[in-house]
Parts: sequence; C-alpha cells; structure tokens
Amino acid sequence: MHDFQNTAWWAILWSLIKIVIVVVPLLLGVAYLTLAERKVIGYMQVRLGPNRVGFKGSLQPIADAIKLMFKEVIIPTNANRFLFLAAPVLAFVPALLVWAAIPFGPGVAISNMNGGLLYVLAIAGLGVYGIIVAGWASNSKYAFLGAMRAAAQLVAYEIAMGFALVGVLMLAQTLNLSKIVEAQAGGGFWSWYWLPLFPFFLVYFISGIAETNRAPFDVAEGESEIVAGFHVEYSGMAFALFFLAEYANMIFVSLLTTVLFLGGWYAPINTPMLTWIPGIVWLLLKTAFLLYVFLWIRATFPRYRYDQIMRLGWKVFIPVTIAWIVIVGVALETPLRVILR
Amino acid sequence: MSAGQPTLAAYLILGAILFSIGVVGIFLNRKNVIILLMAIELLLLAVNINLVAFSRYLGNLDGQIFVFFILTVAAAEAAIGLAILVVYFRNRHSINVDDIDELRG
Amino acid sequence: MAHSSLLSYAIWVPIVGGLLVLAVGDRRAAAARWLALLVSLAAFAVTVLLFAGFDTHTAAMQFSERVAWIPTLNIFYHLGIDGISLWFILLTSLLTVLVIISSWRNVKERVAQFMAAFLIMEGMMIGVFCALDAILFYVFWEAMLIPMFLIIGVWGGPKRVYATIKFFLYTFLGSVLMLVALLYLYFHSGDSFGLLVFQKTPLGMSAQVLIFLAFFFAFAVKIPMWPVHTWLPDAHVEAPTGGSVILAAVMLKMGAYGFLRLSLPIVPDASHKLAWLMIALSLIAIIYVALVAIVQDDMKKLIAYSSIAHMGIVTLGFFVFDSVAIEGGIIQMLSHGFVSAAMFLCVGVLYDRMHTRNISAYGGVANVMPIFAALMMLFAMANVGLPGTSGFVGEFMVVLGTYQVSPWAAILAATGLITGASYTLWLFKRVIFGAITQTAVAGLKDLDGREMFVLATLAAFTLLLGLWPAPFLDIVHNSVQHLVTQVSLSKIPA
Amino acid sequence: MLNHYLPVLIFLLVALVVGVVPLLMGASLGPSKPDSEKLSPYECGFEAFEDARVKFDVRYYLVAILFILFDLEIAFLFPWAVVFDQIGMMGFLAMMIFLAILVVGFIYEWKKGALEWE
Amino acid sequence: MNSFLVHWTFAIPEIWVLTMACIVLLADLFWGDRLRDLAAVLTVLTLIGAAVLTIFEMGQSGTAFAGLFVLDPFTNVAELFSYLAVLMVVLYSKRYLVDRGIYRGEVFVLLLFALLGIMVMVSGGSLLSIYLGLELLALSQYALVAFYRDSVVATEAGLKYFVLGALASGLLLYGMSLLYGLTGTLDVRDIADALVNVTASNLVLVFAIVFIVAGIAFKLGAAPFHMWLPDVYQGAPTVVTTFLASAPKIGAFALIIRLLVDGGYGMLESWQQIFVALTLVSLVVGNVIAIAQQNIKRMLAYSTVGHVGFLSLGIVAGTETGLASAFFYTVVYVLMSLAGFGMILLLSRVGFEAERIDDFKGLAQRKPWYAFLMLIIMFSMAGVPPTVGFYAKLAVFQAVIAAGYVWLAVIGVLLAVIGAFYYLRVVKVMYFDHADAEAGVIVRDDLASTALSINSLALLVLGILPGPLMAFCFYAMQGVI
Repeated sequence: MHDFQNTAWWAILWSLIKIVIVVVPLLLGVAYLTLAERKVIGYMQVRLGPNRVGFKGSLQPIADAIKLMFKEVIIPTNANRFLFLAAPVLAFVPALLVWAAIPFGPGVAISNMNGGLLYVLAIAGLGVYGIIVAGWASNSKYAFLGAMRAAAQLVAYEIAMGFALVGVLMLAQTLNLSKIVEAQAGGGFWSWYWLPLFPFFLVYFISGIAETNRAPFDVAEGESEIVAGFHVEYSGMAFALFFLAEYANMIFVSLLTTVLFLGGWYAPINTPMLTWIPGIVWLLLKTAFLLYVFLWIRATFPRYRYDQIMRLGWKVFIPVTIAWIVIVGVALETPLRVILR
Repeated sequence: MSAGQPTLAAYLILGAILFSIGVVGIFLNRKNVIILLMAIELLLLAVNINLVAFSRYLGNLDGQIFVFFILTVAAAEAAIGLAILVVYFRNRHSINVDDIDELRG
Repeated sequence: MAHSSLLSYAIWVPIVGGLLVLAVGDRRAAAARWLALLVSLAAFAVTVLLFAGFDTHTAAMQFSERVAWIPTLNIFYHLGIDGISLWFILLTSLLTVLVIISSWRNVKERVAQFMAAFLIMEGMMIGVFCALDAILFYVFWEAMLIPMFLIIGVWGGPKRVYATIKFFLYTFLGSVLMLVALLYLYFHSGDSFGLLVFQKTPLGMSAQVLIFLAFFFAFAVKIPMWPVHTWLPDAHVEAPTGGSVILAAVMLKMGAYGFLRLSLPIVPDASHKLAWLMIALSLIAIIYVALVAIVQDDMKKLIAYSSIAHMGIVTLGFFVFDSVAIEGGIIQMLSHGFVSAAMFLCVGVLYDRMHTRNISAYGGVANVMPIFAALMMLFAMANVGLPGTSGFVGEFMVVLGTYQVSPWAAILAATGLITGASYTLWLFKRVIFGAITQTAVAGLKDLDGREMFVLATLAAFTLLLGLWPAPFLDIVHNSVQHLVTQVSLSKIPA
Repeated sequence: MLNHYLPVLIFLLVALVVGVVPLLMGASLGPSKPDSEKLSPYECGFEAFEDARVKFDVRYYLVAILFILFDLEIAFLFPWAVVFDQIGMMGFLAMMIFLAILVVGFIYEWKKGALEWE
Repeated sequence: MNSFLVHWTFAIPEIWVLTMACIVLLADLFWGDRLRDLAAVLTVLTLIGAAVLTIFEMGQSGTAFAGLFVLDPFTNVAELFSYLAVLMVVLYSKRYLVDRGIYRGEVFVLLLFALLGIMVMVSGGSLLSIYLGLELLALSQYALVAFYRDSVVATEAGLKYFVLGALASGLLLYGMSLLYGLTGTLDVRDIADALVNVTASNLVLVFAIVFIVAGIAFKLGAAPFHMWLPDVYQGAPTVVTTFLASAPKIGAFALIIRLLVDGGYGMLESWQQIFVALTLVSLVVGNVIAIAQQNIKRMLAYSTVGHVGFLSLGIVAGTETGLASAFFYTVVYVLMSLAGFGMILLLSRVGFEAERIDDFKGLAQRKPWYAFLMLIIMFSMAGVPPTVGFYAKLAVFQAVIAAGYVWLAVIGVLLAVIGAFYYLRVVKVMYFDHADAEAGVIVRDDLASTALSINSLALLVLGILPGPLMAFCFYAMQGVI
C-alpha cells in the first residue's frame, strides 16, 4: 500500500478523486444556481419563479437538463462546422479547469500550486475564446456582433482586473491562493483585504461580472438587442455547455473574490464560537453571498452599452487602480505598513 | 534532471525548428501579411524557448528575465505591426503579400 | 627662410581668390573678370618671387613648410619644391593668367563660375607640384578633377557630358590605385606619408613592381600614354579653349611629374625592370598616335593626338635613366606647355570666329589674318621641333640621351618625329595657306589686342626656351642629377 | 514542481470528456431533421445574407492594440508585487518610474480620443 | 545607497532625454494646437541639453546599473553625433511636414524615443539593454516610416521595414540566446571572459556569431541583408528617410562595438571572415545597382549599401585603428546623408517630392547655391578630395591595408570609381542639363536652408581640415579593444 502511494498511478487516481469531489458538487451547484436565479429574481419582481417541477420547482434544473439533452443541435449553413462545435467546449473546459487551483481550506485544492493566481488568470482568460469562436463560426450577423462585443468587453475590464490583483499580491507577497487566504488571517473581517484594497475589491468584482458576461455587462448576449448574440445559433447540448460555463464562472468568480478579498475560509470574527464552524462553510457562505449579489445586480441594473463599459474600464477603473497601487505602495514604504501587514 | 525529462538539446532543437518555421514563413508566405506577423511572433517565441531552456539548464535567472522583456517587446512590435497594417489596408484595400509592390527597382 | 610660406601663398591665393570671384557672382560678369585677372596676376607674382628666391645650387627641397595636418593618420601639410617643380609652378600660374585673358570675351555664360573654376584649379595644380606628403599630393591631384570636370561639362561642346564623365572616371580610376599604393607604402616606411621618406624606404622587388603598376595607371592615364589615352581627344574636343589649354599645358604634365617625383625615386628597381614597357608604350605613342593624328579632320583632335605623341617623347626620355634625356624630357614638357597651349589658343581664335574646328572649313586664312598666320607658323614650327624653337631642344636632348642607351629606340623616336612634322605642317598648310575657298573665311578679322598679347607672350617663351635653354636647364640640373643618382641605387633590401 | 501540474493535466482531460460527452449525447439523443429554413442563420425574419463575417471598425484594432500593451505592463507588475518586501525602496521607485511612463502614455491616448468609443 | 545605483549619474543624459520625450509628448498634447512649433522647439532644447550633459560627463568611464550600462569615450562621442543628427533632421523638417499636413508633435516624440534607443544601444553593457535599445529604436522607426498614413508608398515602406526589421531582430536575438546559453551571462564583458574557455570551432558559438552578425548586417543595411533599405528609403517621407540614414547608423555601429568587440573580440577571426564577405557583396551590390536608379532616394539608398561596404572595411581590419576609422566613416556618412537627404527635403514641396534625379535638372541655373552644395555632397559621397568623404575612405583603406587585406582595398577603390559614376550623374543633371519648366520654385525656409548650407559646407571645411574630427572619432575608440 505504501509503495503504491508513491507510484504515478496513485497520483493519477488521487487526482481523479479530488477532481470528482470538486466537479460533481460544482455541476450540481450550477444546476441549482439557475434555479436560485430564477427564484431570486422572481421574488424580487414579486413573482414566484419556477414552482411546478418537484417541490416548489426543486427539480426544475433536472428537467431543463433532460429537455436540452433531447433537443436537436442545429448547425447553420455556411458555418464552420468544426469550430462551431468546438466553441462550446472551448468555453466550458476553462470554466472547469480554473477550479484546479481554488483552495477550499488551508492547502486543500486539486492542485495547491505556487503560481495559483497566475494559473487562474491564464485559464480564465481563455474562456472568451469560446465566445469569439462561437460568434465567428456561426456565420450569423448577430453572433458575430456578439463576439465582437465580447472581445471589446474583455479589452475593457481585463486590465483593471489585472491591476486589482496586483494590489492583492503586494500585500500577500505570494501567488499561492491558499497562502493569500492565510495572509488575511489574524483579526477578523477587518483584516481581510477588502478593507485596505476596497477599490480593488470593487473593481475586481465588477470586472468579474463582466468576465462572466452577466448583466449588466451582458452585451455579448444582449437578448433584447442582438437576440442572444454569440449563441444565437446554438441549440441543445451545445447551448447547454455555454450555459454551464457561464454559471460555473459565476460561482468561480464569487469564490475567487472570497479568497482574495474576503478572507477565504476564515470566520468574520476570530472568536471560538465562530471558528468552530468549519472553514469550508464560511467559504461557501461568503461565496453564496456574492452570488446573491450577482443576481441582485442583474435584477437591479439596466444593461450597459458597450461604449459605456469601455469608458468604465478605461477611464474609471484603470486610473483608480493605478492610483491605488501607488497609494498602497507608498503606504508599504512607510510605517503604515504595520497596519497593512 | 531525471531520466525521461526532456534534455536541453531537445529544447534547443524545438527552438531551432520553430525559428526555421518562422523564417520560412516570412520568406515563403505569399498570401497574407497577418501570417507574416505570426511568423515574426514565432521567431521570438523560439528565442524565448531557447532562453528559458538555457536559463533552467544553467540555473541562472538572467535568461528568464530576458524572456520577460522579449515578450513585452514582442507585444509592442505586434501592436505597431498591426497599426501599420491597418493604415496600409486603408490605402490599398488589400493585405495580400503579392500586392505589396508599389516600391520596386 | 625668409619666404617660408611662399608656397602656401602660391596655392591659396588663387583658391581663395577663386572663391571670392565665385562670391561676386555671375550677374556682375565684368567685376568677376577683373577680379579674376587680378587674382591670377597676384598668384603669378608670388610664383615669380619663388623663382627669384630659388637656389639653383642644391637639389634639396626649398621653401619647405611642414605642419601637422591630420595627426591621427600622421599626415602633414608638407610643401617644398626643387628645380623640377619650380618650372611647372611658373608654367601653371602664367598660363592661368593667359587663359583668363583669352576667355575674356568668348565665355559669356556663368562667367564668375568659369573664372573661379580656373583659379581654384590653378591653386590645386600648384599644390600637386609642391606637395611632399603623399596624401596632400593625392588630395590636390584628385581635387583638381572637380573644376576640370565642371569646366568641360558646363562650358564644353555638344558631346561634353560624355567627354567629361569619361575624363573624370578614367583619371579617377587611375588615381585610386595610386592611393592604395601610397597606403601600402605608409606601412613600409614606418608610418609616414612623406614622399621623401618613401624615397628612402627599402622595398622588395615584387612590391616595387606592384607599386609601380599602381602609379603607372595613375600617371599613364593622366599623361596620357597609349592605350589609356582615349579620354584625351574627347576631352579636348569638347572642352572650351581655356580648358583645353590648361588640360594640355599643365594637367598632362602632372602625370609626367608623377613619374619623376614618385615612380622613379620610390621604386627605382621596378622602374628599371619595367623600363622596356614604358619605352615601348612611349614609342607606340610617338609613332602610332602620330599616324592617327594625320587622319583627323578636327583641328583640336589633331592637336590632342599630337600632345599624346609629344608626351610619349617625355616618357621615353624619363625611362632611359639618362640625365640628358630626363632633362630633355622636362624641357619638352615645358615646351609642350607653351606650344600646345598656343596651338589650342590658335584654334580657339579661329573657332571664335567661325564656330567650327573642321579643317576643311578653312583654307587661306593667311590672306585675311596675316599676324595670326605668322604666329601660328611659329607655334607649328615649334610643335614640329624645328631648331630655334623650344620644341627642338627637348626632342633633341631626349633622342640624344636615348641613343646612348638604346639606338633603336632613338631611331624609332626620330622617325615618329618626322611623322609629327608631317601632320602639323599639313594642318597648317590646309588651314592657313592656299586660296580662300569658303566665303566665311574671307570675312575673318585678324587678332585683336588681347589675343595678340596672349599669343605673343607664348611666342616669346617658345623662342626664349628654344634659343637660350641654359637658364632653364640650370635650375633643373641639380635636381635631375639627384634624381638620377636615386634611380641608379637599388632599394631592394639585402 | 511537476506534481502540482499533473492534476491539472488530468483535470484537463476530464474537463474535455465532461465537455464533449454531453455534446455527443445531445447529437445522438436529439432529433436531426434539417431543412434550409432551419439551417439558415437567424436574421430577424429576413433572408440571410451570404456571409456574415463583415469587416468591422478599425477602432477595435486600436483599443485591442492598447490592450495588448497594457496587459503586458501588468506582466511586469505581478512579479514586482510578489517580491515587494524584498526589493526595498529601489524596487519601489523603479516601478513608480515605470508606472509614470505608463501613465504618460495613458494620458496621451486618453487625450487623443483613443478611448472614445463613438 | 544600493550598489545597483552606483554611478547612476552616468545615465543622466538618457534620463534627461526620456523625461523630455515624455514632456514633449504631453506638452504637445495640451498646447500643441495653439503653439505649433512647441514640440520642435522643445526637441531642439532637449538635444542641446543632452549635449551639455554628455559633455559634462566626458572623461569619466565605468559601468552602472550592475553592468547594464557602460560609459566610455565611445558612448559620449557616439551620443554627441546622434544628437547632432537628430538636430539636423528637426531643423530640416518643418516645411516638408507642414506641406503634407503631418507637422505634429508625435514626429518629434518618436525622434526623441528613437534617439533614446540609440543612446541605450550605445551605452549598453548587457545583451538585455542592447536589445531593448535596439527595439526602442526600431519600433520608433517603424512608426516614423508609416507616420504619413495617407501615402501609399510610405505605409508600404513601413510594412516592409517592419517585417524585415523584425526578422533582423529575431536573428540577432537568436544569436544572443545561443551566446547566453554558451556563457551563462548576459553581460558582454562577462561573455568576453567566458568565451576565453570556448574553442573557436564550437558549433554553437559559430552559429551564435553568424546570427548576430546577420542581425547587425540587417540593421546596418549591409548586402545581402539590404533588401529593405531601398524600398524604405524611397517610400518613407523624406524627413524620415533623412533620419533613417543618419543617427540609426551610429546605433548599428554601436551594436558592432558592444556585441562583437566588447563581447566577441575573442572570436575576431570568426566574424572577420563574415565581414569580408559582407563587405564585398555590399560594395558590389551598392555601387553597381545604384547606377540603374532613376529615383534619387533609391539611389542614395543603394549608395548607403555601398557606404556600409566601405565602413565594413574598417571592421574587417578589426584593429583599434580599423574600428576607429570605421567609426569615422560612419560619422562622415551620417553627415553626408543628412546633407543629401536634407537637400531633397528642401527642394520638395507639395505634390513634388524632388526625388527623381531628373528633378535636379538645371539646378545650377535656377539655384546655383543649392547646386553648389549638392555638388559638394555628391563629391563627398564619391570620396573625392577635398571633401571629408575622401578622408573617410582613406582611413578605412589605410586600416584594411594595415591588416593585410590589400586585395580588398583594391576592390574597394575600384568600386569607389564605379560609385563615382552615379554621383557624377547628379552633378551632370544639375550643371550640364537644362531645367524642365515644371521644376521651378523653391519655397523659402531660411532656417532649414541655413542649416543645410552649414551641413554641406562642413563637408568641405572638414575636408580641408579633417584633423580634429578624425582625432575625436579616434578618441572614441581608445582602448575599445
């Protein structure tokens, strides 16, 4: 047995086990997030939301999945067949893959890698290819417009997002996501990074919304303008994959925001009562809260025009983040660093 | 390095192959200027592979730092290349390599 | 020495003066002419001072000046003259005066530029004769091409562009090889560009031969020797009169001067070794080119070919390594300087009136231009080498000197001289004598004062040199003796 | 080192499987009754044009180019931020100079209207 | 103070130029509309200031920034000449740019950044800093060439230049990567030390040298790596061509000094052989093909290839004198091409580029002064005394003969004669031909024409008194080996 644990086979098996432990709940979470969304928005709009399938609609996601499974996958004329089918996979795979580096507890991750943040950033950035390829391969005006908008949007938020992460790194002095959380330990919610890095926190979360193409930054889909945009031509499971990817990304962004700015698995106040509760619970609670904010925002704000997104990203976020980097840097070079560290 | 890991020579050969593809791409490409830009990127990436491989092999970080700068420069280069391409396209309405023949003699 | 910077004055007075003339501008033509004349006279005065202060009893360089010029490359502004150079300097400054006078009226376009070009060129030519530093020598040698290039190209005849570019490239090609040789010598003389140092530098035979050949190309083109002479007839035909005069009278001499100053003393062994070649080429020039001259129907071309033949006599004289022959060669050069200049001026006189140089367009000129005919007769005789004229002295001394070394060569040369007599006299007969067949000729007017002055001056020198060559030879003598000694000593390191 | 990335590799394979399998299932389970109307690209009821891949505004290039540049500047900031404590005042000032130059460029493009999307 | 910062003052001229480039950019951005000359004036002030700062640090030498930066006489001298070149370009440029509606601050900012690139190359002590300087220069150049974006030829030239320039950088970089792998360091001095232990026949080393030399040859414009040069020179707006033909050559020369001499002098024999070939091909290609050109910019481009051939003679020599004479040649070439292209600049106007050789017809009658200046320029390029072009050739011939390559010198002088032919052709059309009716007016621009006169006459004055300039260039190379 001991020998077996040193072989490559064991490493592979152990990885698979970890992956399954992460992926299965994730997919379930995605499924129920869709339900939650419909419910939450429904209540906000003083409706009931889905309530026929199962108890108060609790089986609705399952029904949706089965229905999609049996729908025809239409490939439009003149579409690039291969790319058309590859696009949803291209969107979906990164959405799963980013989870490899997410820590659920101290050092608990599929891969507790040192360059975790870089990895996450790199893989998350790939997601937009799926959208652009989809829009291009569809040979449809609306899809193409959607793809272009997605690209434009990426260009608007990604830089600010990068700058926001720099702030975290300056304080945490590590790229390892697990250690970033540990660096926020100590007191309670006031020692988490959202406080000293408040602008970054906001910028990052808003950018995260944009990255997931969620309202009010859903210009790539824009049902009321370009009739679902990049995935206008998609149906059946091909469509479902985009859908899965989007919701998986929502959860991921919320979780990452928690890790980076909201102290990960730490309790908000460092008292025995709260610390007895397992870290994973705190982590999921915080994530759930942010997911709620996601939905709340969707229900509240009208859609941004893409030039407004551009202006927001370049003319508000970038100046703010650069300035805050300088401020944090200066603070770290002065006695103030005691407070920050 | 343990057996089974790629040797330095393997990386260098990879770099050389990529570099050759880049050079050949520049000279044999008769179709599209964008492909030229890609070939140029390929040249720089081949160099980067070399540098990183050497850096690791020599246990000396200089090479990787150099790579960092090359990446940035490559981006700036691509930016300028694209910009020139855009103005060129505006004037000629073509980015076909064979159409670049206004100047000869 | 009292006149320590006299040579610099001789060089820079005309150059600076030329720039001033240029500054006067083409619009004020009269002022430009007068200023040019003034400058050329001043330059002439300076050279006369040189002559007055010259010490005939030594072969050493006189009026030396030596200033560091480009220290990085050990190049000096080093000037000095001996008996050989002195005459050419005088010749140059004299002829410039005459050219300016003779061009007074017949150059109408861009007068200031024309005058300036001549003055600047004068300074550079004097510079060539004075330079004792190889690079300085080369600089003057090459720089001279620029004004000449322009003179032919701007004020020349219909085919001037072809002629001037050919002229430039031929001479340039010849000179650059010389440059390589000079640079090579630099490293073998202990990092010096001094011509006098070169003369003392020991050199192996093969190096000497190569250097000799490099020099040969430079000088042979300039002289010009057969077979690299083809630029000369074109250049002469197309050049304006003044240009032809300077070209024939001074520029050609530079090639010969180069042989004396560089080839013979620096690579004596190679000179001996290749003397057969030089003699053969000289003889070809004398005989073959003279035959070519006969069939010309353009007067200028004919005189140009005759120049080649005459210069053949000069080189023949140099390469028999006999002091009489060498002195003869030098006298021949001087004589040719006066005579060819005069001949070209005569043609210019006719051309100004008739606007053709075709021999058949003339005939019976003597009837309407008696004074001109008389003067031209004198120059034709001198060109032929009739005793009493300058031409005789030089040719006689060369043939005499050659005879002592190589009788056959002397006999061949003498034969060539007879051919020379025939074409000159035939030219003279066809143009000057006979009945007037062309109506245009009937209306010709004789020489005006300026033309008369110019031709008369030259006639005086022609006669002086022919009748009483002793003072000329006195000045040359010591330097030539020194040269002959140098040539006779082998420089191959033991 | 490598054992950190082995899981990632395996995860990649798993993710591909998880991505492709539903697609295959959908293709095999769902009906397939194509007709030309169904297959024509969506065009709000109009007849579809032949090719939708039209040329688009040069502004996209402009902003995209600016994006590339800024994105790479971030590549310098990351390692700097990670070792912020070790490089001291020197490192801090160096990056501030770098940022200052970046800001100059940023001001330039702002003022030149490169960020106006209309 | 941190040891990294020891001698940081060495870089003050670079810091100054960088700061001023940013200031010019911003100043033009905010006040450029009202003060149209602002950028140009500030640029001139920048150059003057840089010259003063550089002169102040003359005589010092050493390294700074952990070896990334080198200060030696060459740094100072090369920088001074670069300022001069850029200054002349700025002085010439105004009317040309105004006429074409591209008199914008960016041109000057790009010039300053290109200058900064040159300065970094010149003072680069490490492959890294040299490469960065090179790219800063190259990128600015690409942008400058394509800056006149309404011109089809300019943008096409920009595209060609970009592709081939990037290829050249790639070659150079590949060579650098091999050199790094072989020696384990990026610092050129350390590379020199490390190469002592590497045998010259080491295949990787040979490859590295070949790639580096090829890259340098590309940047320098040596045949057979010159393909970009004629097209770019012809297509680029003449202001830009004037720049391309001047200061960047000093930068390219710095590559030779820093990479091959500071770093690879131990491998002298290897690169010397390559340079012999480059020299020969450049001499032949440059001088022969130039004859067939009708466009004067293109002709001067081929003449540049020829000049590169000549200056490589000094490099072939490989001695201190040889390199010094090559540097002198470079400087002289810069002065000559500034004047030559400056002349084309001044004679052009809207809708008339003055770039056909025939456009110079009868210039001696229309504008005798300009014709005279052009005469000097052409004879200087041909290497005829008493112009400074002659001494440049003299110096390299002397060096190459000293190194024992007499045959190369002979070929060189013969090609100099062939080269003289096409320069003479320009003189011929100016002086011997009559003007076309169309080629009449010359728009006045007193500043530029004064600058041009000074520049051209300098070729003559330096031809009469070349001593100081030559001594200065030789000073720059003191102890470089």
